[in-house]
Amino acid sequence: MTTAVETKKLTLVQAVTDGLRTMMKEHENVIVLGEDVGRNGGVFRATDGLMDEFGEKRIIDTPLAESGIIGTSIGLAMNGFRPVAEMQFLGFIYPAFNQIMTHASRIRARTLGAFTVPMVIRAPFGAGVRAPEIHSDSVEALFTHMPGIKVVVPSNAYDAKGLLIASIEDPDPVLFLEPMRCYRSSKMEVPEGKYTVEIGKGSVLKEGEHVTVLTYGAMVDPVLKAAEQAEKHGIHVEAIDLRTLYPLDKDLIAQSVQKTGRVVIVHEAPSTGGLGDTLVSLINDTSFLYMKAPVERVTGFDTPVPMFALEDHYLPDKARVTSAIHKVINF
Amino acid sequence: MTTAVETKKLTLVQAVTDGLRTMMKEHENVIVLGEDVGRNGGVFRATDGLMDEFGEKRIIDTPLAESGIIGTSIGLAMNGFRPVAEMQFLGFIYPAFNQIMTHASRIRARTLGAFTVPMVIRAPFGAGVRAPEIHSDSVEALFTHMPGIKVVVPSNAYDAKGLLIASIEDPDPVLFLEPMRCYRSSKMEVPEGKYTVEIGKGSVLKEGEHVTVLTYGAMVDPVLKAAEQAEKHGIHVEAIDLRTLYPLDKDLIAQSVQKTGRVVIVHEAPSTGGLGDTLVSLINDTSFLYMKAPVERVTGFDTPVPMFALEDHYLPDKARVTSAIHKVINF
Amino acid sequence: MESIKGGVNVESQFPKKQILNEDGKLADDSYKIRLTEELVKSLYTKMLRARLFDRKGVNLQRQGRIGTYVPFEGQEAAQIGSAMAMGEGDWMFPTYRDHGATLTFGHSVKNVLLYWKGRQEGCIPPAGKNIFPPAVPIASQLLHAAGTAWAEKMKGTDRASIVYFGDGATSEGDFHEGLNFASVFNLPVVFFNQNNGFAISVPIEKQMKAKTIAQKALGYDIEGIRLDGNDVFSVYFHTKAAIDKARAGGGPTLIEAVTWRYGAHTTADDPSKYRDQNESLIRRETTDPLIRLEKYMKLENMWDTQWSADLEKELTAEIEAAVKEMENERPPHVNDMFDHVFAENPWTINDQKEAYALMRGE
Amino acid sequence: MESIKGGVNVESQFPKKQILNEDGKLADDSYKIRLTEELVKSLYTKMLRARLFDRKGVNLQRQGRIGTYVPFEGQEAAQIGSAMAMGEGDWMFPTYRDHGATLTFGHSVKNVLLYWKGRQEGCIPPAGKNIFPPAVPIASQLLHAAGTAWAEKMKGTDRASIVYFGDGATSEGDFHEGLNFASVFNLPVVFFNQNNGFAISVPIEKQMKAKTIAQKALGYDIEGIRLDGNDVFSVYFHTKAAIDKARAGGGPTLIEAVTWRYGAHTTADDPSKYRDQNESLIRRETTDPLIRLEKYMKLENMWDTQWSADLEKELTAEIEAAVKEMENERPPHVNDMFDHVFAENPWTINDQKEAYALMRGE
Ligand SMILES: Cc1ncc(C[n+]2csc(CCOP(=O)(O)OP(=O)(O)O)c2C)c(N)n1
Ligand SMILES: Cc1ncc(C[n+]2csc(CCOP(=O)(O)OP(=O)(O)O)c2C)c(N)n1
Ligand SMILES: [Mg+2]
Ligand SMILES: [Mg+2]
Repeated sequence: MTTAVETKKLTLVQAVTDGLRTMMKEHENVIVLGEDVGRNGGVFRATDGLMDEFGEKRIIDTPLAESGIIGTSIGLAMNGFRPVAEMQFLGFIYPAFNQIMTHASRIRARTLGAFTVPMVIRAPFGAGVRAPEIHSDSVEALFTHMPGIKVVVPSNAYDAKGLLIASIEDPDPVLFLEPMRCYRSSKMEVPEGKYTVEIGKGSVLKEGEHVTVLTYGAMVDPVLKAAEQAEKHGIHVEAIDLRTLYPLDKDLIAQSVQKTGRVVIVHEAPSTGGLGDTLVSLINDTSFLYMKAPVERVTGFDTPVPMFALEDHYLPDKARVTSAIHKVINF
Repeated sequence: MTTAVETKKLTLVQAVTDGLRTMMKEHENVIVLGEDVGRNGGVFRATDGLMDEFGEKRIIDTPLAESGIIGTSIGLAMNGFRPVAEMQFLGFIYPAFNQIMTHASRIRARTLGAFTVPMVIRAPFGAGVRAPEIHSDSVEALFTHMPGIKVVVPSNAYDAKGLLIASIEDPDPVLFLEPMRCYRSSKMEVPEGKYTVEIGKGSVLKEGEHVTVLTYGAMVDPVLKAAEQAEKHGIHVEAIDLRTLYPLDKDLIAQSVQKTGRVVIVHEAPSTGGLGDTLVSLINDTSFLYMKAPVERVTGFDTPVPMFALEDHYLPDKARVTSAIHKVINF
Repeated sequence: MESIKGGVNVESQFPKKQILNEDGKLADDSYKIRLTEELVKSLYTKMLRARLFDRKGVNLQRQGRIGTYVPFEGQEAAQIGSAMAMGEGDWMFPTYRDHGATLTFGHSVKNVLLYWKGRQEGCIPPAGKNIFPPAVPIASQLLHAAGTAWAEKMKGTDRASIVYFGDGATSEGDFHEGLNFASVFNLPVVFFNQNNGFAISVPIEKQMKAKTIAQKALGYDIEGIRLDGNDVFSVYFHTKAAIDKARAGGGPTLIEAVTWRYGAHTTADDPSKYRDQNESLIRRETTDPLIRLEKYMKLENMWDTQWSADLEKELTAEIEAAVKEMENERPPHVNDMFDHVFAENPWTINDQKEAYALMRGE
Repeated sequence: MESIKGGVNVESQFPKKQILNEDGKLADDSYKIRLTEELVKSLYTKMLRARLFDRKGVNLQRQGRIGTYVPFEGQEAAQIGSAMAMGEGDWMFPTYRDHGATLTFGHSVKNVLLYWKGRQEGCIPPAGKNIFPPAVPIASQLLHAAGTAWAEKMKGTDRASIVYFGDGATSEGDFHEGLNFASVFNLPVVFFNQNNGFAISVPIEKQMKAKTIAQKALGYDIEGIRLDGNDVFSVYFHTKAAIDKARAGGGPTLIEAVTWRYGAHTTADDPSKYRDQNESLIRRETTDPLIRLEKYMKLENMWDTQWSADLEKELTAEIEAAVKEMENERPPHVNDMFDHVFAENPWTINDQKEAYALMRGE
């Protein structure tokens, strides 16, 4: 028996809008708030049309104050709503850091579950779109280190909608990171209506037995290109899109790593303290005896993302990934 | 030839005061600002007596606003001063996160050196003193991941004074973390006057050839106790106090690890994304072929620091370190 | 020059409103009719209860039976008057110093004590009571209060929030953002400031140049009220008016209750480092909120020595019973630390929990 | 009710001060004597220069010769009037929209263009010019301005800071903390707000309920001034007075310059999504700051068609030359990214730099 599911071709950012719309239709208590999310539909149009559809009471233009947005969202979440708060760019989440760190992520633990904060924080992030300073930060690792919040990063339209819906349904705070570079880079068939992609599960983009490449978000693209290139040299890459950064899909990662014994990790955040370190550590914990070569990390540098004249240098690309693949293979 | 150096017996917190006094005497442009640092001498008495000695213009009680303290310190630092800003506890640095992340740490890079921010941010940190909620956070890893700022953690009085002086003299921002648990736990001979402990250099607290234990701050104490215990079982531990968390003392770490082939890392911050991950990664990069066992990390858990009735469970102690030492030895 | 800007003396617009003066006489007779014996006795009872609790807290800390404690003696009128003005179902956001308010609003004495014993249970209010745990990061709670109030508004109820914060808290960015959000969205929230003159050691003159906190309301076009925070009638009636206004859709109010803490900032603080504690003793003679109400009750023939003695006994017994309960509470289980970070433990926490249990031989 | 709190109409205390009215006539004759032809022409020149630069910026972006650009057309009087009031050695903290101000204060046209070409050099002011790079995180720069002003005060100089920020920026916590620090420490800083009615798409009515930004000064007991930000005389003289006061130890001032951006928020923005751009066209007829000054100059016989034509030619040539310089700038070296994070590269950055060089076959 097959069930016919209607799909439509959407970009990642359209899939986000579709996910929001789906949940707002289904649940009265889902509301969206942030800077310019209303009439303007968001600076990336992620909330385009939603104000017309759901009204000013549920799609809320807030004052320009991130701590205010998150702090009031916490109150809303504790009192029956499911706020989806937008940070205009991840680089502007810092003024809200205190609210996220000391409240959103801790209220359940502090009160042994008496109060909970089911909220989603959405934020576009990452370099490569020639944005001004600070707009390009990739600081997911600040949040994977923060107890009490999940971190999710889709790399394509299907996952974006499914993960967003799962995030809104999650009983705890979720940081939902949207790679700007993928916003409109391709279209994909996305099912109509409601479906979820499970939080905490990665996906194997390409199977292979020689080397595992772990990545997420906008780095999926250079990784797949490098994998294709490696294929020409007879190197079969297993490419994994982590999709959730906390909690990581430990089993999927360990299985792949134990199969290949060789690992490359790719992310654009700075090297030291980035997710790569956590992944190396996870591999150390799970797969020490399987490792045939040191793990290679291809990452942004320990520098701020430079202004855009140099950002292509900052960003890992196919060449750097390829070079790392060869390095672990030839070790 | 020997030079007679006057010393006095000081606790860690007294050594901090002594370091501040030494630098304030030597340099007119060194100023101290923060909440309650003036007449009150700081909630831990770290600035005790300094207002009497240097006056209200150089020891400044600020309004209760961390972003304000760091933001104005940035301006002061860019314009000729060497501010030493106190965060009353590291858990209250979050409201200043934006100022540190987007300004203090980036101004030199942004302006290719035209503007610089030679400032020190001091903060007591860590659990184990029965402090109220949020006061016990260990979030050093948020800052080791942040390009453009150094992170220093003394574990004893001598290092505290020497590292503090080095931090004040450093041309770039330094986060100077003071383990509360060590504030008054012991006294040590500390030289009078000015001396420095080099930023970026760890210290070998105890030599040994069987297993390397890497730690810092308040965890030095349980590590040394566990090392002593291990000694009784014939296990010779090499215990290293990292002292600087960014940049790490790569050579010292690699040398020791390559000698022992077995490593335990101890810190009280949460496990995922903690400095342990970065150290495992560094070991992967430098010493893969030397490793005889997976690295063991003994850390705080992926939970907020609980209120003090449970904090002893949260904190790594001698038993947990000992257990980890045996685990890597018996691998 | 400092106080007159643009030709207007700002603080004169915010007189310190009094209903009951230092001598225990009504400064404003119009409230007389609402001052029923029942109300007056109830205010006194709750204030006395709070004071006895507070002194017990300090003692328990001295005896090492709880950890650091934060006393509020002197601030009873501010806390009790405001808490009494709130209704069932409203939301309360206290700081670490506001147990007088939370106990009056229905928190459990035992749980409040557990808080200072370092127990997570101290963060849990009795069922049905919307009392948030004490906010530790200064001023952060103003936004939560705005948020829960916003939720009530969207649900169409007439419930409101009250949030407590100190004079020092007004310097934080969150104070500003909280007032602005409440103003812009016209939220049913009362921002209740206890200006006790100090943020730990920092006197208000170093915290702000403005002579009043109430005047800060002008920046948000909301109502600001300054009142004698040691006058429980003033606190009660003005807070009630603000709450009623909020319920009716009139939006937020900033109330500055001018008060004084007689004791230390916390039991770990030594106030003699930064102020003359004798001043507190002297102040007390004229400003103590309980003494003032007692004077009034005596003048109004509401005072009865036997009643007062019985009351103190009864309240003491209640508190002692709660202390026993606190001390008999089952010890915390380490799993309380692991099992409530998320609704379901992720593998990370489960692995850590298991490894720790194993290590302890469990 | 909204506008009258505690019986006082707050915004009436902050009238929009004008010196030059829409018809190009003086609204306040007392300034006449200070309006020398030299000053007037200089103001006009700088405004025209800014406008030509701005239009060039938009064009260069359209042609793909620079990246996203942030136009400020309409805000020239606010930016130039205020920048002209500053003195050598003072500090300036602009936003991304304040090139009119920075160019007037001595920034290099080439470097400002390089900023929008994604070049780090764009953050560097000419030697001796205390111009900070544009603040991107909204309102964060207010504190830096307070800090540099504090430093000048401690050094005992008479230098001051000016900091630019928009109407939206007033909602951030840093706005509040900046004003409070400046107030408490009585710092020589001018908080120069350009209220252009919008924060991207959000109109000021959604940003705050207060009818003016100037009134927010009342919360800090500092002077607040509201003025017609399209009246370059009003901006110039009031900013100058504020700066002079600051130099003399009189502390900070909050200036609200009411203005309008005629164009989009940035070249990536589509204002038709949230406002009627025709309104801007119509407004322009009565409010354009250059047209207004031109009218005045004509009435005062300071206008000369030849002078105006020559001026435009000259300024255009200057800008074109800078565009050339910008385009001929040596390409950036990747090491610019690595070598300025710290005074000396730590091993981490050095290793990364070397590995990257190696990979590129260098
Ligand atoms: C963000 C933050 N910074 C610093 C502290 C440390 N701290 C605790 S209480 C306090 C003073 C608070 O003063 P005030 O707001 O007047 O309240 P009071 O204690 O007088 O009731 C400070 C600085 C904190 N808890 N949170
Ligand atoms: C902290 C922060 N949040 C959000 C943004 C994104 N952003 C850039 S400009 C802008 C609007 C600013 O409005 P306003 O302060 O009125 O200045 P204007 O752009 O009108 O000159 C926003 C929200 C940012 N740069 N920084
Ligand atoms: Mg206080
Ligand atoms: Mg604006």
